[in-house]
Amino acid sequence: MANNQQISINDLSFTYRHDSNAVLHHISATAPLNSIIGIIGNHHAGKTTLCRILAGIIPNMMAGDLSGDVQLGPLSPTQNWPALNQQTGFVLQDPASQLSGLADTVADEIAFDLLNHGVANTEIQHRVTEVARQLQLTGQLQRSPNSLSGGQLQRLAIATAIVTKPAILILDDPTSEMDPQGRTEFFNWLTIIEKTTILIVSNEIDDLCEIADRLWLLVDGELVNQGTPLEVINQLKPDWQIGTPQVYQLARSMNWSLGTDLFPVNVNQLRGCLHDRHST
Amino acid sequence: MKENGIDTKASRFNMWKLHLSVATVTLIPAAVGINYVAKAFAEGLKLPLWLGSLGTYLASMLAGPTAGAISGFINNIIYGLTLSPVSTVYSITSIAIGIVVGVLFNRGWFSNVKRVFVSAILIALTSAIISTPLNVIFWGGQTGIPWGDALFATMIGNHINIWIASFTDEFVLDIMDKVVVAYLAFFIYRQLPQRMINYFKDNQ
Amino acid sequence: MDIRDDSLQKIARRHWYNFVDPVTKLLLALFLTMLSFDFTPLYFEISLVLFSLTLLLLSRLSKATVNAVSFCLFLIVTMVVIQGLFYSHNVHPLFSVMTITFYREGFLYAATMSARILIIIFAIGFFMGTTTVSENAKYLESIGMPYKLVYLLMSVCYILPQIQQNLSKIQFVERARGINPQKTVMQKVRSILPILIPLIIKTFDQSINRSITLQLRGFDRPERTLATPKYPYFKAKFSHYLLSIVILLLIGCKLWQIISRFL
Amino acid sequence: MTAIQLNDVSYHYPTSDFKLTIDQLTMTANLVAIVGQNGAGKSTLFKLLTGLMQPQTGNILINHHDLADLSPADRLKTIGIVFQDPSSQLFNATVEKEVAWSLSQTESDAAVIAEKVAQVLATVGLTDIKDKNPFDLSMPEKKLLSIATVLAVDPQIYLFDEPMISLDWPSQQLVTRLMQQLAREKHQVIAITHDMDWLAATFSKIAVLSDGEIKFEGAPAALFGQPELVHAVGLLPPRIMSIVSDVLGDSRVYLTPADYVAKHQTH
Repeated sequence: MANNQQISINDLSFTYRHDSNAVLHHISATAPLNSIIGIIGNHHAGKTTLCRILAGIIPNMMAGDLSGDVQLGPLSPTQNWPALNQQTGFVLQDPASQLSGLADTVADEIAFDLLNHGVANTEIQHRVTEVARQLQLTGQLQRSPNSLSGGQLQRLAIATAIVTKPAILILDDPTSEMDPQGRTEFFNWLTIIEKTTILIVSNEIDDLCEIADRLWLLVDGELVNQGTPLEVINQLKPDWQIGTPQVYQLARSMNWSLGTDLFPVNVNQLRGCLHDRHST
Repeated sequence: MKENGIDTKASRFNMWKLHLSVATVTLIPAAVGINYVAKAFAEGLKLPLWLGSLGTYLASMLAGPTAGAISGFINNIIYGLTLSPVSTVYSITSIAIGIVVGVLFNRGWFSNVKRVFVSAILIALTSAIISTPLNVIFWGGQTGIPWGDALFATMIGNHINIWIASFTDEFVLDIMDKVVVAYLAFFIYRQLPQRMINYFKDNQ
Repeated sequence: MDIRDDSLQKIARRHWYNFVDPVTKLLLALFLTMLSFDFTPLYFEISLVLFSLTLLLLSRLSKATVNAVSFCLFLIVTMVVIQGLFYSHNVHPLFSVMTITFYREGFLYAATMSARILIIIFAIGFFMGTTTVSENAKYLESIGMPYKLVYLLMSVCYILPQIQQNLSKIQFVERARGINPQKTVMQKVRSILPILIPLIIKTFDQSINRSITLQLRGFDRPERTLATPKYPYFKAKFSHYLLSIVILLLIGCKLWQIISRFL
Repeated sequence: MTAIQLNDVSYHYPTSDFKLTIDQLTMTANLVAIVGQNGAGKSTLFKLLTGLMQPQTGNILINHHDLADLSPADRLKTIGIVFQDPSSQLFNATVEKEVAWSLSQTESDAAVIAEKVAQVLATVGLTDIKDKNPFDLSMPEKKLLSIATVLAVDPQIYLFDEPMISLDWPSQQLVTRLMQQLAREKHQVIAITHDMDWLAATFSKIAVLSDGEIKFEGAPAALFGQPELVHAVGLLPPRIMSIVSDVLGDSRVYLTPADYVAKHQTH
């Protein structure tokens, strides 16, 4: 079963110790490494809990009743957390609270992980500059983290997560406080990261459909569907109460289908679909 | 070079190795921050209270007496360095308060309204017993709170022993503050979500 | 070039006090305090006050020190009044105002204590005015203090602004809900919990998240690159040993004074 | 009909160069959105509208009465505020008590309070969890609870700061319906938002702030019909417009997919 080239979750269930109800029920899912996986669902779906298990926060820092198995390529958060943690970047929902709490400047904050890993000083300089450029924080490098806006803080949190060049990046709703431009740029930027498996929780269904290779759809702690965005969105059931991307709404109302009742979910698919209709 | 650095670090500072979990290490600065802000808040409202040990109480309740003691200690160090240098010496009092709250809490003396009152008196006694010698050494027995000091002046004006006068001055002020803080801590703790209490308990 | 160092501080001229390391400054404060406890003649105390004041004036007089002095001034005045009137060893009258007599012994006793307090304030003011939080943190780490402990001591200075921001936000929000703390004592007391409960839960939630991310970010790993001190310091180790030994001697001396009183 | 009128209002912070200046702004439409980039002055305007912060010059009139003259109790009955972060306001032991507490600031009859609390909890769909600790709720539930605390008081004017943030899809639908319902009941509803799709689909009037000044006032279709202006104030058009112009080369104004469909099925 174990395949070093993919992410696999096998019959995963979890109940927090302070809660009598299970948050995740027998979840099984797979996805290839180095892909972008969007995790969608409403509140109480278990998205944050799933992220915590993938990052090893559960069971290493939060207790509860965990069963089943998780494998991220060759690593497992439940069996070999320190090794996994070396190669994982994680962004929590509340960006302000994931600052180290001991940094004068944004530059120091980004350097924190590298210092912890014993990276040489010249390399630190280089990487901090590079990451700040990618996330448009160059102008803020000398400012105190406490002076940043919500969106800038989220970008800083992401910078600290990717500065170590992790093989796995887990992002729990990273764009909620960004403005539309920031959000668009962020999702575009995700697609250019290479050799990294990205698991991202987000309510931005339009953006996810543009960039994700796969979607995992959670409803009340159960994984009710997984597949490409095209498959998952076209197979939505009304009682799951999931929003649909505007491309899909438009195509469906205009009856621009990709054949056999499949409607496009992102701009590229829509363009292809209209191109095909035009040429036939 | 780096290996060398780690070696010397290990050999020279073994005595500083305290077994504190990362959760406790982040709880303590938060508790100190709460002390600081609560005190400023009480001053802003012009309340005749300090509230400056609320965070220490909560740290003790959430993560045990050691966490409370360290919170109290660091609180007075920071306070002493930034605002009032002499209050550094009262760090001994704060350490004791942290320990007493932690022990009382673990023994169930914060479980209902009546028991909290008993706890508050014990805490105030502890605080006064330890603060009195410090008051005598640094201020000739005063506390710096006008009406407490008026009491003190009246007592030694009537030739009552300086130790008794100073203790009375301190205790009268302590009992009010410690009772209020104990009840605040009791109500706030009851309101904390269970996941929070569990997190600090699991990660001690 | 060095993007992680405050470029402004880089440019700024280095002052003489930057050659003294933070630990030496703290030990110096302790040393002066102990001296004032061991040797009580008023002239000696006054010269110590002047010495520490000179240190302060030659470096930077911060607003915090001025505040601390003004805060203590009230206490010093009441101390002089109370001890001058009621000190148990009062014998020789100093002067009288109407029927109230001030005594020499009590006055001297209060003056000695006031001098000590000023020495402590000035010496600590010197330490605080001439070091920054990050200089202290870096220095402590560079001399081998475990990072966890450095974090414990220093992070509150960085977290505090965050908590204060949260406090003012919460106060605004609760005011919008109708909490009006301006009037009676009862209203004030009733406004405490609605402000403190959200503040404390938020603060603790942030420390839970911080503890999670610190662990994910490799906090306190053995391979951590030790910080390098901000400035090259002058004979740091030597000063530490010298001052520590002298302080221990002074403490021993004081203890002996106290014990011999009972013998 | 409630009318809000701002005359020659200005506000600047002592610690920064930023200055908010509004010569004239009248809000009589029922659903008004305030938009603009970070630092454009949205939050400052919002704080002035709460009445908890006074402008340095000028005045804000509500039905011709100066906002600054309202007593605290009248202010509560006039303006209700839903903040972006609901956890800053919660402090009661249960969801039910949280709502009751808000209402008890303006209402003393226990029976009235109990009835009203039950009613608004049902409106926001929190009846089943009324005995839970507010801090045990999920983020969308907390936000709905904070909305319920304002609904219970039933003020004339509702201010929403970024209401869509941290809501999931069903609760976004619920809150949007609620806001529309309030507007139909002749309440003035004002929201700060940066969600252009939601804005285009929901609001009848927009005020655009940039550098502390009002740069546009009018209907969404009018705003998005001026691409240079939209760009100059740092906004983006609704997603449907970029999809349609991207794929079909059609750069006309569309507010929602349904809007496009409506305009294209008529011919």
